[in-house]
Amino acid sequence: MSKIRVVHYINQFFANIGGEEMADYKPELRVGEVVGPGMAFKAAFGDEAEIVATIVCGDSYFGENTKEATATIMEMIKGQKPDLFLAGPAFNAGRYGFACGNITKAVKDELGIPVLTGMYKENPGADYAKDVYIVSTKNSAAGMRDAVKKMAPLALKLAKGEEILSSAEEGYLPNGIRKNFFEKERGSKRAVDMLLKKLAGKEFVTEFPMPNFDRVDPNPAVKDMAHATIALVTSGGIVPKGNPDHIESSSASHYGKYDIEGVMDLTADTYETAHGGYDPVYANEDADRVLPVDVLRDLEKEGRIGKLHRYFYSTVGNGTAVASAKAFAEEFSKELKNDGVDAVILTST
Amino acid sequence: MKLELGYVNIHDIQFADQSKVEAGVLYVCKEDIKNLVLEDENIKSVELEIAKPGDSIRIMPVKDVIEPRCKVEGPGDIFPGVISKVDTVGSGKTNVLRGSAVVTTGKIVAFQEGIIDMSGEGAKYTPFSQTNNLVVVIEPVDGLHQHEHEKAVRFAGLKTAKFLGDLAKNVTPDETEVFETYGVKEGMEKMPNLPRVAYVQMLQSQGLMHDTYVYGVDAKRTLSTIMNPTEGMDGAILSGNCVSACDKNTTYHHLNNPVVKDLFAQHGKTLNFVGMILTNENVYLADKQRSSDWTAKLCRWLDLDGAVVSQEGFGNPDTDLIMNCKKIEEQGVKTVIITDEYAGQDGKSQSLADADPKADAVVTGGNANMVIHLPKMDKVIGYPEVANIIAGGHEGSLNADGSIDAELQVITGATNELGFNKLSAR
Amino acid sequence: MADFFIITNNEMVRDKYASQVTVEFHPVKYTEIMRMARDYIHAGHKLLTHPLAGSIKPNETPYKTIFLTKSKKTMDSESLRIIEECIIACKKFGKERFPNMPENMRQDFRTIDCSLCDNAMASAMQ
Amino acid sequence: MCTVTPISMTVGANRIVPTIAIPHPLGNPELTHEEEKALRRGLVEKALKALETEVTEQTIFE
Repeated sequence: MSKIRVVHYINQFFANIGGEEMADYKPELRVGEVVGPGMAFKAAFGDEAEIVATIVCGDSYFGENTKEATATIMEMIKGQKPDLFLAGPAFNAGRYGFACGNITKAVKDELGIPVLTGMYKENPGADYAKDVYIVSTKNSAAGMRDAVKKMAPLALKLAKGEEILSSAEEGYLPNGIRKNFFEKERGSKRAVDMLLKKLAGKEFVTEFPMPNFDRVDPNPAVKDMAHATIALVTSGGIVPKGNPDHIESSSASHYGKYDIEGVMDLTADTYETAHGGYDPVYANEDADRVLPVDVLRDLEKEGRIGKLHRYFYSTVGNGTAVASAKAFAEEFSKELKNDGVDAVILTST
Repeated sequence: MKLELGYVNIHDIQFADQSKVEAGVLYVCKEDIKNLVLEDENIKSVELEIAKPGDSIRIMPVKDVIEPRCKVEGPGDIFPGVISKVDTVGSGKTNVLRGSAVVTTGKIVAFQEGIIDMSGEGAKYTPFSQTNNLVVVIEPVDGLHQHEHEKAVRFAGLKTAKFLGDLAKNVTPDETEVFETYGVKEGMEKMPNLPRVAYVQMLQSQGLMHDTYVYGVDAKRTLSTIMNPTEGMDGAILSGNCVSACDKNTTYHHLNNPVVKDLFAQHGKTLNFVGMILTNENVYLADKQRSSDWTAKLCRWLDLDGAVVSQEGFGNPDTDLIMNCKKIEEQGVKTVIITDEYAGQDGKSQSLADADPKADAVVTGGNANMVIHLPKMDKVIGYPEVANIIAGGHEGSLNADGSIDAELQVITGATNELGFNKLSAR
Repeated sequence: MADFFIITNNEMVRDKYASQVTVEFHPVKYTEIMRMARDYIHAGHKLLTHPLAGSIKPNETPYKTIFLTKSKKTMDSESLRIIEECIIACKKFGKERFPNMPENMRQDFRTIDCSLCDNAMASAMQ
Repeated sequence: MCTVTPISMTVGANRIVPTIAIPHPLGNPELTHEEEKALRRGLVEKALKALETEVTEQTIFE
């Protein structure tokens, strides 16, 4: 069998180009070269895989020009026809971690080849753990040996398409997919040990993290409401009659953007709800009961608000994954900002 | 309260003309057991089988698993309030036929799960592939109502276990172990610097085939209460729970409660094991609220620093578990909870039917939806004719070659929420 | 008169309790009973029994019985949280395991559901 | 604007206005059309006031 072809991504620091002062270094492809941490991987891969090229990119450059950098790097990778794409490890370096997470996800999505990176669990880039395998490393480059020891075998497994065991066994950061495995101790012993740690105020790791939500700082108040543009957003599933975008009644995979220029009132003939999580009778009779267009038009006319934004955004918040909802909002929030919207009223059911 | 367990190691089980325990072998005279079980006029016939570790045997549907024990010294007798008269147990000396078990099987309702494979892939997931089992196959009289049928099977198992346990009354144990807990004040004086820890055990208590008995009292009609952990070792808690095979607690589990064992292992060293709080899992929400309020109140009243909380069963007990955890934490008592997960076959679904950020220390017995392949066994004990239904997959999950593709949830004790096993998930 | 009613798709529950309390019987699927209970909760009725009562998995038994208050108040968020979690929990079990269930099996599931209901009844009538 | 304020608190909303009911957060079918619109207007005005108010933490505008 021929060797597994690996392309390795590292930053300017690990390529020995320089530190912060060289962080603007543009993507560079070094065919046939094994650089920095690549040496350790090469040793660990033995005869099974070879690093056919190394890509070096400055962390600031990647962070500030993510789109261009990704496109350039993608082309570099394509040309090498790799079986596996490896990035990092990034340890606790935040921008490097972001780059590793971002580029591995992009490669996985676009090229469909297995990818692997590694970083410290508190690295901001660790958010990508739900998208790609990220090996949990120590928080500094002193943990290189340990990181390579875990990453190299997992990389080979991924490249060969072998079954990936649980995060606890393979050493990757938990990705939300629950996998069974046998622990060293039985559950009751683990429970007693965990309690003793908790009682002593020591660090302990729960085996099942409870769902966790982000917190954001409140935005400042709207100073001049009479001249403000207000947009409506809803998770109550209000859509034009017939649900033109086919938003699902539960676990929605997308959202809709609808023009309400000239619409003064939502009526039973024109709007309805796509939401499957509540009795739709009332919303279908009068969608203003969920999305108060009629009242906002009045307030607009009276000058209480500057204007009602031309588009409203709608999805169904019924069993929809938090990650999806977050992705929707990230996308349309940018649009809202670009369109000069000052504030949003979000209605939910 | 102080109890000495004497372990009589059983490494083999055989049918014989005379029932006895000798040199680590449990000899069973079929007639003895048959006569005992058939005392119940609701039972038409009984068959006995032996299943040993490594045998190519599948037992299904399993109702209960019971370890034979006998009282050697001290008040009361095994299974008080049910098989023996009501008397406080948990002190003196008790002999345990370690390595043996009575397994009951009976077709109480048309749909049944609960598989024990003595070898192969399935054997890894059930602790009862490691015991020398006497399997009691019980056929009820025609037309027996499900409630009476369940009771008949339950009593047959307990009586058989008691009978076998009594065979070891005069046998010198291979090993002994002493367990002792103290009164509140005495414990504090003996271990002034150790954190006070209790074990909160949630008992399934919802209805037919979902019940647990404490000294013979149906747990759903009880308020949360305090018990000495050693009482359970003498059979104070009995299973009448036949549903959700993977995470129900058999009587064997109650007798050998691993949380009790592991807390005792630290007792006097790193913690003071104060005692046990028993609470139930009822269907009525106000009952859930009352029971969890009461549990939290008892935790406070015992001046605990910490508690281990274990769950039993699927679905609505998640709500009891979270209520207990939240309310106990609100009393300033630190908790670790033990549960299992239903994360879907792909492991991507939400594992529990309830959640709270206060539940920050969780031990899991694994994902019960995981699919496993159970190879064909040479022999099936129980009710193979309904294998397709009880196989626990879907209609047709029993393959032509006799193997079964099913979720882990069909295997007795696979994702036990007392933490009996090493299985976990991440 | 007690302030509760029962929604069920189990005729055994209906036949046993309809003469004593209000029983809304709907010959619909398990998940549909859940959905109806959810709509009642949205309308301000309070959940009295846990919708996943019993450890039998949602794709095993066809029968479901739920108790709710007759009176309506402002929506009870605890009831809502529980029913939503239960509906999500139902989904992960996928297809019904025994779509062509024989009558004797149905009868057994009716009996178990009815037994869970008996216990709720004892608490509800207190 | 939502009916189940604890959920909004959980998911981290900063300005929260409680509404009427899940199937009709900004309405009440038992009222006349005019009454219902007045009710809705009251809620929307509350939302505008919330937007005009500086907050430093999650706040429910009753």
